Amino acid sequence: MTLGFYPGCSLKGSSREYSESVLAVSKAFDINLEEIKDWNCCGATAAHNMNKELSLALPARILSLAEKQGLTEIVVPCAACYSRLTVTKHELSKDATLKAAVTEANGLEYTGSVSVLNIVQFLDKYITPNLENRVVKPFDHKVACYYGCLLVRPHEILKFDREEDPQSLDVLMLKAGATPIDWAFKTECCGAGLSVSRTSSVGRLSGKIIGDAKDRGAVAVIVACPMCHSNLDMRRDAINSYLGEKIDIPVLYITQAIGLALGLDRKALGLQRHFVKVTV
Amino acid sequence: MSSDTHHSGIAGLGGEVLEHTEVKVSHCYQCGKCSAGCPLSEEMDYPPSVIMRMLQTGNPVLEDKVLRSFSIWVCLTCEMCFARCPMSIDIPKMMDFLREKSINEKKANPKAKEIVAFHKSFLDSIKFTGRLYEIGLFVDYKTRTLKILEDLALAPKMMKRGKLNIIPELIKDRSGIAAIFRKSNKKNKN
Amino acid sequence: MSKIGVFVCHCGENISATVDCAKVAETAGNYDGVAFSVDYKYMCSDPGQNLIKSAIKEKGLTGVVVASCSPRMHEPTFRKACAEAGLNPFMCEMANLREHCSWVHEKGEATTEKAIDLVRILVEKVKYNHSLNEIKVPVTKTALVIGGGIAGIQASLDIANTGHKVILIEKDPSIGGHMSQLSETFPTLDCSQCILTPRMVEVAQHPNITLYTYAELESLEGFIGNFKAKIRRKSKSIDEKLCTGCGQCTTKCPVKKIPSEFNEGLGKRTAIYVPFPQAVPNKPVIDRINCTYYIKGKCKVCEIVCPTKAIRFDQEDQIMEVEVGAIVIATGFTVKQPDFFPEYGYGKYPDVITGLQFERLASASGPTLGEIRRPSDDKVPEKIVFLACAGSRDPAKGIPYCSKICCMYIAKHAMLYQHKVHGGKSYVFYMDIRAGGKQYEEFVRRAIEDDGVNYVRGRVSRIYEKNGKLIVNGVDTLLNAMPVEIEADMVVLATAGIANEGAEELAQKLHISYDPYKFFAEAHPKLKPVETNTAGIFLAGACQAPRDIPESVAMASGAAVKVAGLFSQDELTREPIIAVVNRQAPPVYSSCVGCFLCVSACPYQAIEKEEIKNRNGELIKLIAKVNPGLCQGCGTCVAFCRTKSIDIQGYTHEQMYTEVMALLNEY
Amino acid sequence: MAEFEPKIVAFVCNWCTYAGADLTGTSRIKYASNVRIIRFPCTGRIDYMLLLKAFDEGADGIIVSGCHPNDCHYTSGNFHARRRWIMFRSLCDFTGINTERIKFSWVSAAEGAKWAAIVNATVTSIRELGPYTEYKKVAKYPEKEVTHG
Repeated sequence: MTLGFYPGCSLKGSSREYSESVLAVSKAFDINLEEIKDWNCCGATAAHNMNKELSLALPARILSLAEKQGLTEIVVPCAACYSRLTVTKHELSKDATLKAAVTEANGLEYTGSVSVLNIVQFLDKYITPNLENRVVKPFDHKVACYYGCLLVRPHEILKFDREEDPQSLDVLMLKAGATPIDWAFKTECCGAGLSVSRTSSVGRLSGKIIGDAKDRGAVAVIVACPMCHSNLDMRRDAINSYLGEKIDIPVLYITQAIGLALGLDRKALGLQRHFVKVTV
Repeated sequence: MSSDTHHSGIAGLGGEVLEHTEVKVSHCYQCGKCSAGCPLSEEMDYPPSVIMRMLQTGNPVLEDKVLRSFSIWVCLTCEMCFARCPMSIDIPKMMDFLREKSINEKKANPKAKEIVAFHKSFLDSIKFTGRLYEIGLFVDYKTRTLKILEDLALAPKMMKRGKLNIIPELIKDRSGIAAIFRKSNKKNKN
Repeated sequence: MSKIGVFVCHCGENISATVDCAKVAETAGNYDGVAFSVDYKYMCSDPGQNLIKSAIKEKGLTGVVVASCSPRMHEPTFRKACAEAGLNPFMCEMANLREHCSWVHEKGEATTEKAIDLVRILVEKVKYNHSLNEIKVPVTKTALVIGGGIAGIQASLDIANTGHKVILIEKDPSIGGHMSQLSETFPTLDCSQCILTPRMVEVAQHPNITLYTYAELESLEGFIGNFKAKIRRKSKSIDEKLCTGCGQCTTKCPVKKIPSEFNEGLGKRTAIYVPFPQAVPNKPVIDRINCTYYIKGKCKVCEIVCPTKAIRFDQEDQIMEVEVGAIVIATGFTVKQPDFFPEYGYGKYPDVITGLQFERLASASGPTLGEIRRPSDDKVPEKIVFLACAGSRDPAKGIPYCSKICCMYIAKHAMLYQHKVHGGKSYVFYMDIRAGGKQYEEFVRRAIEDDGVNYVRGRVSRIYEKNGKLIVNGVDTLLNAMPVEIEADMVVLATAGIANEGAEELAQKLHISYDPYKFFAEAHPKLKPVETNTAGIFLAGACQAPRDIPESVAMASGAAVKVAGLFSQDELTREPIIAVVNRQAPPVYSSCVGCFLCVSACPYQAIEKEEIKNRNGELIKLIAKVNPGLCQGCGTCVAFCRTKSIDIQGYTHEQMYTEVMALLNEY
Repeated sequence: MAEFEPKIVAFVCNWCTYAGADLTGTSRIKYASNVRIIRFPCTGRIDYMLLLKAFDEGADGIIVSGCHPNDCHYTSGNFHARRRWIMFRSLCDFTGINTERIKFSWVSAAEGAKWAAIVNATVTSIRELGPYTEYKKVAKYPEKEVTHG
């Protein structure tokens, strides 16, 4: 089976292990992820902070390219890209003038027919039904599933899981053999786009997340967003200096954790690329 | 004969907010739940509910302060305020609008220099390559902010782990991307 | 030739601000058959009515059109004025220039044009009006009161004390309602049960009151003075005559872990149970859903221990029919379960409780015997947080209205906590303090000033548990929205007061209106607060909107007076807006062909068959005949009739076609 | 102002929609003034020949509105009206009467805002359709028609 695939910039650079693990898990289930040809950046936070039309035109181009390529369903593992693509679909569906302006700027036809799957939706639809039979090495650890912002909010547009105390990642991890803990920072913000420009804020926000996960006995944090991952993993020094202690709980992408449960090779899952050593 | 005359224009910045984002500032009844849930409100000069109140007054002096505030730049668009607002006010959407206006009117808060610089570097990176070129972004950002030393240790670590591309990923249709930027920027400046 | 009078009202400036009233009167004055036309500041005032009366007498008017407010407001007023001047009241019609015109359109020609059209329609209609006589119907002088909370109790006692019979039905095993659950009451802090239980006993002992607990309304038909109600008496599984209420069964019942409804889940009860010790009647019922016998087919411990052999496992629900002349609805309200507030963690954290649960904790008859102890570990909370508006004033959660009672009970809760837990700290997060009421504001000030309750203006964003504490994240909006984080031991949510589950169905059974939140609608927001749109059915208490005890009691007494007023008459007059089958001279006698489609259309079984006989007494045909006592005047039969033989007085074919034509001829 | 101002007749029941329109007034919600309300005891009373009569007399649009299902003051009049409307609509479609010109809805006594919205929406849609001159072609009545009963 073949599905469309939009990796986004992070998955080609600083979060390539996410891409590697998504592809590895898909391959294990005989799913071919076909990359959208000549895709561009979705514009991320910067675009919608600075220029509304640009923030819609860039994602619209991606969706148009997917349409052109004949893809009906695209997998978007990055939560931020997923959010931008879904918001764009929503905005363009309710405003014809905007849609016209965006199509004009892009010079590409846009119908909005492509459906956008986030990582959990993708796993739920294509992997979960057979997951339990395929688990060879149950991920037998206490994990804190961290959803962040963009996977679940705004609910009015994304209509995915629930805004408070979401459960979809927890359910997946349960099936992979883990024990998801009940904790308090599932959907609190990690600091997101301020990673570079205000590292101290990220240290504080991500620190609260890592701190709570540790206090409640988690041995790993499970994420589904490259931005969350880079803040929780790469910014660990800032986190530890905020908390005043050294916490070495690793942060794993959901696909890495599932990959481990499936018995896939650690290197194929990109675990060696983390800043915080993955010991689980 | 007149039809519904209920949605008569609201003057000032509140009116512009309504026009561009469908957010009606008068909907806010100042409960403060947005500020209570905002992860960054303690770093803001005016927490979200205070921004709403300033816009409600319609006072040009306060409106100017909003556009010059640090708050609008430190807002992460994490959507927590919108998710919990009892009046379903889309504050993040409003913040996007305020930021855009603040930039266009050259009122961006000096404290937000790094944040604005990062956004600009980010967009520039996409503008020229179609995708984010992280090293390029870093270099560009560092030049803009002269914060050469910060995060310098990060790059080699990333490099070691294969997390940085030395050569940018270039997409083919770069002129198409440039056109998108050109067209949406033109409209912006008007 | 008709001589019609047109009276255009300015309603102060309510109409004249947007409608040119003089022009309306002038235009109407030129219509055929209009003998008199005038505009006046206040038509409903005494001088205004006199204007109408003298015109009727002096000009010999045969019909009157009053162009003013909605007929739902003043039709009776003007019809009465006409009658006093000797004109049949049903020769008076009203054009609605206020609600349907001046209030909803801008000032301008188009609005005046519309006003003129509305007047013209009715001028033409009134030409086809006929003098009608009111219909007399008998009154059954027994009232049905639905709901045995404080409002129902008060209404029942007040009606019964006027000497009339009352049937009181209550869906729970005991009367008492929410008030019986409360600890102490604001603003006097007197004990709720101490003031309520004597009333409950009085109800049970009153010779004019028949009490049926565990009973609900099944269906209702009829009309004012003549209702027929079917009541479902749910099976209690005991013989009430034999049961002495000794309590052997409830002590011995092996199923002991059912969350007690009375204690809001904070205490437990048995499967055969009396909801609370002061219950009236103080006799148990078996909860069949939880009883081992009904689940597994064996147990019967209660039957074995019962000294009077009163247990009846095979008892069935009974449907009982009663005839009543008036109904008081006092079904009360319920509190929103705050599980729709996931950010506050109700249902997840045992120490996040509702206001009603706090009442049970503070009540001397409650699970902790009045000591404030938190549900999770029985510890006395050292820090407690109260959240106002948990659900109320929250359109995003579907409840935009203010529940009205919470500000006061929160102040009371915080005060009770401070009285009971010395050295404890209490916080109230609020948006506004709504303490309108006698001694209410003073009460809240006392909580703040004398008892040291900390009021923080701001709404809480979320609550989560950490190391056995509930972390409450709020802000102080009076301090530039400064973050306030409190590590509390217990949190009390002032959940919204909402309509009962099933309120909609009940309203439909009773044919009364309800608002978007399923609270029952009063007939007029100011002048008819206890009446409904259905004559003979009245409202008391929180089924109409969230209400506190004094208001519920006042409303109940008001409803009782309305019932007593109704029962002071032996006969009622009803508007003759009813259907009639035409009758003609022989040999046809009626154009009705006797298809009786109208019989199937009539929701009131008001259409009978009548034999038409010739002079020799031989049957010519069967035709329809309307029973004027049963017909309610909906007119459904009229639209059904193929031969246009049935018509409805006041809305005849002639009148309705004339209205359409009069409107469009000049529109 | 060259804009076409349609003539709209509203046939409403006394208990829900008439009262709802009263509430629109009490709430001072403004709406287009092109509508004239004719009051019936119940939508069950509305003989649909009246609708044809209205078109015949020059109405451009019609609103029929009563209580929500189950809320009828007389138990079931609105159900009869609805059922009759279904029949009537197919008859209209068959004879060529444009059913877009008839708006059938439920407005309760509590829905003042809804009433205003329905009137405005109807005015807008009828305005787009233009004057209903077509009707005269559909229904070639004799000059003088029996009007009553």
